[in-house]
Amino acid sequence: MRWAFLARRLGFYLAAAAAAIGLNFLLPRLMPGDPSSAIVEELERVSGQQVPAETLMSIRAIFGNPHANLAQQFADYLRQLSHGDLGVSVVNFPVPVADLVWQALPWTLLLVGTTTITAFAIGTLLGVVAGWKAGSRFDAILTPFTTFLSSVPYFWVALLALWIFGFVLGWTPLSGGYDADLPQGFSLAYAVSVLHHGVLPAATIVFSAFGGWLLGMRNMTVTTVREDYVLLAQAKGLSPKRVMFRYAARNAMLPSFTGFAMALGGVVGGALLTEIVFSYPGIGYLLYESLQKRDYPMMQGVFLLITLTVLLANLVADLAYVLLDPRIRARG
Amino acid sequence: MSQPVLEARGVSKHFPAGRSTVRAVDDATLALQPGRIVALVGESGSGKTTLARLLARFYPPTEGEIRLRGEVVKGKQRAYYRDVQLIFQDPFGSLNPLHRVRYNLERAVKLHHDVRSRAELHEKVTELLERVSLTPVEQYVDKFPHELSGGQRQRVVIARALAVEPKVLLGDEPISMLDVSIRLEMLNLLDRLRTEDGLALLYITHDIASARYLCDDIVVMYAGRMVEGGPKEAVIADPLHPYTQLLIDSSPDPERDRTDRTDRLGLFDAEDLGEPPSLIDPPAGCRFHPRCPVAMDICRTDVPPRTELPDGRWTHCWLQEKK
Amino acid sequence: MSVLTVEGLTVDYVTGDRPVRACDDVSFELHRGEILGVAGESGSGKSTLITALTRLQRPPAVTTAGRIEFHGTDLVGLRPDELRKLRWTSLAIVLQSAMDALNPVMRVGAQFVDVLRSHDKSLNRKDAWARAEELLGMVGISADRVRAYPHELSGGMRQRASIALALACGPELVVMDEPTTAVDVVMQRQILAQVLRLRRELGFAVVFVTHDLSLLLELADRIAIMYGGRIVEIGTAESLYAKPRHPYTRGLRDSFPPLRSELRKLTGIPGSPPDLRNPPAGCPFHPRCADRFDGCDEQRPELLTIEDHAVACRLYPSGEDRV
Amino acid sequence: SGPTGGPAATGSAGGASIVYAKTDGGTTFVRNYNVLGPATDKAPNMELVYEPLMRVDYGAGGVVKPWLAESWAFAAQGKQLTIKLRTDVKWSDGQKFTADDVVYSLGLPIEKPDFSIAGVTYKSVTKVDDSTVKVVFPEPSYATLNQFANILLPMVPKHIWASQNLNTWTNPDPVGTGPFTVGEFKPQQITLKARSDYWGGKLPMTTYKIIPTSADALKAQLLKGDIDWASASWPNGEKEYVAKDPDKHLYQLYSNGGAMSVLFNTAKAPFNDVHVRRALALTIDRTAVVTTLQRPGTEAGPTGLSEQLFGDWLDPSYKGKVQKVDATGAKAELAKGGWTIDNGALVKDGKRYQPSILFNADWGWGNYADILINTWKQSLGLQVKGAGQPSAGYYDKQNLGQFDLAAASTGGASVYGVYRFLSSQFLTPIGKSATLDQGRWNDPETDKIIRSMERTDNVDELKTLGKQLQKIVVDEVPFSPIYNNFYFIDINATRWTGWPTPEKFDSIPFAGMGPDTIRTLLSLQRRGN
Amino acid sequence: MLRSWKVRIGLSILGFFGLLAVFGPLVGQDPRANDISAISQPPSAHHLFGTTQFGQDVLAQTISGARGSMLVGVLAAAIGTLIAVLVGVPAGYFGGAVDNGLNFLTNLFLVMPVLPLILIVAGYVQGTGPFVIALIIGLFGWSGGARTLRAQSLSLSSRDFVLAMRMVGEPHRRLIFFEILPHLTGWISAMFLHGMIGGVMAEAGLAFLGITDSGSISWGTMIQAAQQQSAVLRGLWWWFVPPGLCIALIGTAATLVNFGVDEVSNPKLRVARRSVVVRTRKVVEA
Ligand SMILES: Nc1ncnc2c1ncn2[C@@H]1O[C@H](COP(=O)(O)OP(=O)(O)OP(=O)(O)O)[C@@H](O)[C@H]1O
Ligand SMILES: Nc1ncnc2c1ncn2[C@@H]1O[C@H](COP(=O)(O)OP(=O)(O)OP(=O)(O)O)[C@@H](O)[C@H]1O
Ligand SMILES: [Mg+2]
Ligand SMILES: [Mg+2]
Ligand code: NI
Repeated sequence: MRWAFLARRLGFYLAAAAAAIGLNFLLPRLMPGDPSSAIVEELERVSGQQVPAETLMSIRAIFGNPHANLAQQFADYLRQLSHGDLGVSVVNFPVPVADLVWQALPWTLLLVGTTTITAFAIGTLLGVVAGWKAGSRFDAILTPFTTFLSSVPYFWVALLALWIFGFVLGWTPLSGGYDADLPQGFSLAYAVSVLHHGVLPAATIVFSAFGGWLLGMRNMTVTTVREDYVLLAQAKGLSPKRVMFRYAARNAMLPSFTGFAMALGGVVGGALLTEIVFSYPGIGYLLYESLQKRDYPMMQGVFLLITLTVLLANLVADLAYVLLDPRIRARG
Repeated sequence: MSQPVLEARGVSKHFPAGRSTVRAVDDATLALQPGRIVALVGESGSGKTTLARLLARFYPPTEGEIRLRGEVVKGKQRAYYRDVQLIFQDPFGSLNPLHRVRYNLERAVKLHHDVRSRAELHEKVTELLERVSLTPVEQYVDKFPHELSGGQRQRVVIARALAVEPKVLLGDEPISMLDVSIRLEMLNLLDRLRTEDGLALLYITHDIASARYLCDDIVVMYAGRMVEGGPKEAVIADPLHPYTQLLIDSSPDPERDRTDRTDRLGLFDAEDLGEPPSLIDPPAGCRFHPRCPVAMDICRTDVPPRTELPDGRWTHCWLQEKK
Repeated sequence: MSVLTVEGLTVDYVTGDRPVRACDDVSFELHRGEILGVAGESGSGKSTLITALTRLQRPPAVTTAGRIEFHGTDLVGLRPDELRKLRWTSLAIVLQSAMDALNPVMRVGAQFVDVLRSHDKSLNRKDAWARAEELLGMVGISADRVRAYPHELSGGMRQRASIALALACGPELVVMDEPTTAVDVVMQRQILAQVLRLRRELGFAVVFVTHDLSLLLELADRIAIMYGGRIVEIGTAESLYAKPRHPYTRGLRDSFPPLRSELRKLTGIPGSPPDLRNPPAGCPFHPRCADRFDGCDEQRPELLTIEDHAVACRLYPSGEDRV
Repeated sequence: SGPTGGPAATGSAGGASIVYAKTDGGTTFVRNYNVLGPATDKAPNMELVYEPLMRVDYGAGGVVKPWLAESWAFAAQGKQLTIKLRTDVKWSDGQKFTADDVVYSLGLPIEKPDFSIAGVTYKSVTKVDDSTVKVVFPEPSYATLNQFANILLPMVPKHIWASQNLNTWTNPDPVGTGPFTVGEFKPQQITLKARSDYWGGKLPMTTYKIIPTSADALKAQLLKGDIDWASASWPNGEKEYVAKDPDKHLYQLYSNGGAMSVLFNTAKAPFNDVHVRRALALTIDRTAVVTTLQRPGTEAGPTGLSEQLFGDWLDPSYKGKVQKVDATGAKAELAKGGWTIDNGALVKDGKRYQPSILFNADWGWGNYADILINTWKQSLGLQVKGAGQPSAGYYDKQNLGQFDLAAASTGGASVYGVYRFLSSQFLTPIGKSATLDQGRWNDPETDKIIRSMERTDNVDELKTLGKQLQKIVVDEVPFSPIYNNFYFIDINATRWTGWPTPEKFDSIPFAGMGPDTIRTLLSLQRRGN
Repeated sequence: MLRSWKVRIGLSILGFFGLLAVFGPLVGQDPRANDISAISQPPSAHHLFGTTQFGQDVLAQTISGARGSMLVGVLAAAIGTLIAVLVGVPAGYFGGAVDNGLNFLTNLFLVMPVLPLILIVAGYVQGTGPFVIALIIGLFGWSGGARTLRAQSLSLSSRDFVLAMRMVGEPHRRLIFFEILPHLTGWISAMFLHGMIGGVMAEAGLAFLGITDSGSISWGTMIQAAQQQSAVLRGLWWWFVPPGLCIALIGTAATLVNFGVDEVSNPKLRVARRSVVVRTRKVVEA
């Protein structure tokens, strides 16, 4: 049964991936304009000269003609993809999109990955305590405060933080991922520098993200605490800590866990605004740049990557959920 | 005996469950006659609700047929529901908490009678509430379900079913959610409907004592199959099938000798009565054979046929067949 | 010798404008190894009594008065850590639905090990698991199920596992809140048989709560009848059945149709149980009572002892049978 | 920045290094030195590696001066150009720079149209001898000589490029004639190494570092002295930066020869009527705009030609003149054209027009548009609607002529360059994309003058023609300039001195100006050395 | 419901901003009027919230921004909720093939990364006004709601009272609209509020990225304009603090309402009042 469940989910993810690839293929083709015209316009603007029609035709030879047969285009696109070829960036011609993506990916994974986990850990822990002591002073102060916190627009917090810590106090750098001067590699100075640059973006992400986890976890805990098995655990005379974590928190966490997996899936594309505010050289910034410069192949590449990681994370979440919640295995 | 209004002939219902199937009901045959009450008893999961829902056409039978007044039913459910209504177990669940008593009854009246004027509608509603003894009517008609007690709610449910003027009422454990003290009133109401309106009634329960109180005939189900049936007194006093015996012996009976708190229940060891089988892969032959102390070889392989006794009783048991 | 003495226990739910008094001046005594049945309809305060008794109540429930003396210590005044030492080793509980009472994501055995090891620090893991298997064996569950998750067991098995769990630390008193409501009659019979045997072997006392009086009549040594948050009658099972004093007890007894003796028309108790948010003045039963007389709606009857029996009804003004 | 000290700190310890911060290139650099390819984002400061044949001297009114070319001469009425090359130039791999390289480089855009990114107008290039090439044009091309000064049309070494597949080659280790070669390339820092054998002379620095930063971070970095040089506008820079250390903190504005203007869509009513155009031009509050820009005194004159660059070329009667808001004059103009304003709309012959103004939202121009809108409303009662678009949409709409008024940048290297777009040779109907003449100006007189300018390289004649054009622009108002545009230079001269000043400059110290950048670097000195 | 302090506070804040959005621009100053003599002024008696770099009154802009932001928020929420209802309810009610199709669609949108997708689409649809932005936000924001509604209507449609009314002869249409939908109003209104916060936040985010039409004033465009003029680093806090705070307030208010409603409708979430806890303790200690 549990395998049937997983097989069904796997089927869905495959279908979703197919849909994502299809969407990815269609989106730029359904929208007005094509990469080649975008290049030509940009060139004309830069040079102030009219670019001859042959130029457009030859550029189309590189980036594909939007008026060509769709089926043929799709076949070409799939062939490319199957080789891991995401195409060539328009604004960085002839640099392959994949190269640019690989260059940006570690930064995002590092920053958003760690912060997502940290925020989840902090939020969940505090949420359990708040839910366990629902109605206490701790809960009465923390919960409304967190509600407010999770409603503040993220980039606004980031801007304020940048101003206070980066500009007024000068504690943290204002942009970038590391001190440019240091040789990139596994040196201590380099690691320190990466940390130093990452701390503010990371802190702001954690700051604005843990509230959501906290609130969710608190409510789940409040609900779970009313369950009979928690009552029974208390009746068994177990220590309050044990009841709180083994019985209440363990069960209350299950729904949060799905959210966590989703959030992990969103890691790759999720920190768009952070990366922009802090000029952090990650995937989000890449997407933003490609949008601004109408670099369609790059947009497609980044979006595909983001979608596929989300799908993958969801699949992993399903797998893990099956392991974590024995009931799923039976329910099928 | 008169012709049955509603009949199930050899119906089966198998639910798909992943790659396997749940054989919830197999080869069930049942007939409801006007003015008579049949009780369907059996333990939890034996397929009672499934059979009732088959009769209410919530889903089509996998095998067999349902006949209404002798004709195989097909086509519109709506027409069918003019004759057959089902009463659910949970009186709270079967009333929309957002609608007043009046709304429930008026909708039913409007849908089945060409009633236009307010006054006529009110008259009909009043009449219905009076039939289920919810009087004075004014006190109840504008209440929400949560303002009523369980028994009152179940009366509203019955009144709504009656608005359709059905010929058959299927009651799926209609009293099991009610407080003990008011169950009898409900049984008495059902009994009155049977005698006054000549309704055919199916009374599903796992409480044999109440079945005996209300019904004329008893049918016992076990693990999706019918094991025994017949006039109630005969069945209870002298059960033919070992399962029926077990069921009756297990039922609480204050009159039973209190000193007799022994470890044995007739043929069975009171501390190890076993469990009903899974319906996904039910035992071959008689489904009761794994628990049956008198099981024979044939019980393990062949489904026992129906053995009829002259007093109207019948059973599916090789023991009786052999006799 | 009495294990438990409850005196004047009063529990309020502090919600809305007016507290709901769900347990009102409840007093009783429980002897070593005795089974005390508590019967009452839904909402009569049975679960409230149990949670108050075991000091498991949560806000908004407040114990406003009374003493719960367990071997001479008053549980009401105990600090949480002192209480924790008593829990399970002396005082264990079985909840109504084992599905909800067992942690769904822990193996059944682990839930035994958990409690065993937290009360006996010297017990090693392996022995604890072995003990869990032994305990499950006591209720007829084979040792290989010890590693199963709750949902992998049938309802009856879960309920029996719950009972085994309650016995893990050899308590003197086991409180059971409707432990058989969710299972059907055959399994119920099996569970009762096991409880009786285990009580015989281990000698613990039981408070057994249910709404099924007929069940208690077979099981309990003494029975307390609750109505509207009060004990209206308490006495040995035999005398309660043979000679119920309180009109409510009588009505309740007559709400169970007989399984074997001759059928006659039964009426149950007309009306519905009181709404504790808005309780009737005087005797809570008076609005439904056929025998009420002047003053029943004003004066609250005391629980008075008559022979082997205590009853709270003004029909028995000084502990004398008037009728 | 970090605890380990900024790049400049370590840089100066290691030797003579200059740090340039790039604010418009995102957060990372891509190692792409395929300089002729159609990419719009390439590795930064490529002009320090690859050089063009000529340069534009902005200090002298935008005339074209030699660079890799030593001299040139037009023949055949400007349809033929003979270019003589310097003979002392070597590629950074030691090979000699020859006419073959020039023929290859100039020929590439003709052979490979997808590599024709600089908008060349010649038809063929041939080698005359090792240091001479001949270029042939289809039209007289005196005026478009500056295409050889375009940094998008630099000289590349044929011996390396000819064997590459240019559609996949990113040229990671470029070989050029310029003063630098690529030392270390990291996504967040590029180190260029100075050549010792540069034909133009010895550079005072050994390395040139480029780091990416954001406009806001830049300010902090400049104040801290982490970087030496950047090109970014700093509103209120005088107070926030220069005033803190006037000696070392330099914030310089060099006119780029253009202006931000209101462009009228002259192919469309009501802006096909000169009176309407004049009325609106008379009621632009230029002072309010430059005040909020924090760039006081940069209001544009009516010609759109900056006095800093075109002082000699300007008609004296327009010198120093800035149009103040003149509501009365504007109303009179409207009356002259038979227009009235009713309920916020322009009305004539029963037709109502409610114009909107297109602007680029990415430039944050909405608030400036609001200023114009407010003034028109207050002075004329005309209700103009704001129509902001992000860059892409803005250019689309502008090119297609789908606008009434547009806030657009006008400009060019010379008077011809500034006004060229008014020529009807670029005219397209509304709905068809126009590269230059987005306002759809169509005037035979203008065409005649522009054509004459294209057929001469006589400076006096050009000046006369230029003045005629100025008059047309002022009287007919195809567009109305608001404020002048600049190259913004931010310098922290703690380590390097000798920077040009807007008052006295031979080259603009703007990284990205090609030979000007090189000239600037050549003229710097280490402070204290 | 109004007995919950969370609902009361939340509703009053929402009501306040709602009124501000509807009537504010009618009574306040012109948010675009620029006063060159008062540029980047801190709050004063004349300009209560100070002025922007462009000499515009921040208070007037904040008021008018309320309209811009709430318009997008409400519209996006309405669109999102509508789609969620149209997809979720039939999927849950009819089941079978209808459900398979709709559920696949829902799951697909659920796992699609929404912000990047919105960005891309909004990037394509250039120069978008508030309506288009709201449409896009709504179009990509319905899936979570649809999933909830599907699950709810699935369980509702097999609830006995629906079956009972079907037996009485009610047609599907009436079953959906009179039996099932009324039970979903709580979910739907929560969804709507949630969507509204989402819409306001998404609009602000998009404005911050420069995707929206900067010609219209919203809190997002205010922050963007401030950011573009480096207001943060120049210490012009009065310019960007009010819009950010307003967004946070609206968000908090909507969350409070949702929590309050949750607590009222789900007794398991109801936490005993502190007074009760204290009283319980007293009795225990007495
Ligand atoms: N829709 C369904 N899909 C799959 N299995 C079902 C379905 N409905 C019922 N079953 C299964 O069919 C069997 C019979 O169920 P049914 O509800 O008819 O029993 P019952 O006799 O009414 O039991 P109870 O006394 O508990 O009401 C059970 O094993 C049940 O799990
Ligand atoms: N948390 C609560 N808040 C307010 N009133 C409550 C609460 N819990 C129970 N009550 C009230 O207390 C009374 C007694 O409830 P209790 O659960 O003890 O009844 P019970 O006899 O166990 O009923 P059942 O047979 O249904 O389990 C009921 O009237 C109920 O309404
Ligand atoms: Mg059933
Ligand atoms: Mg209870
Ligand atoms: Ni399975």
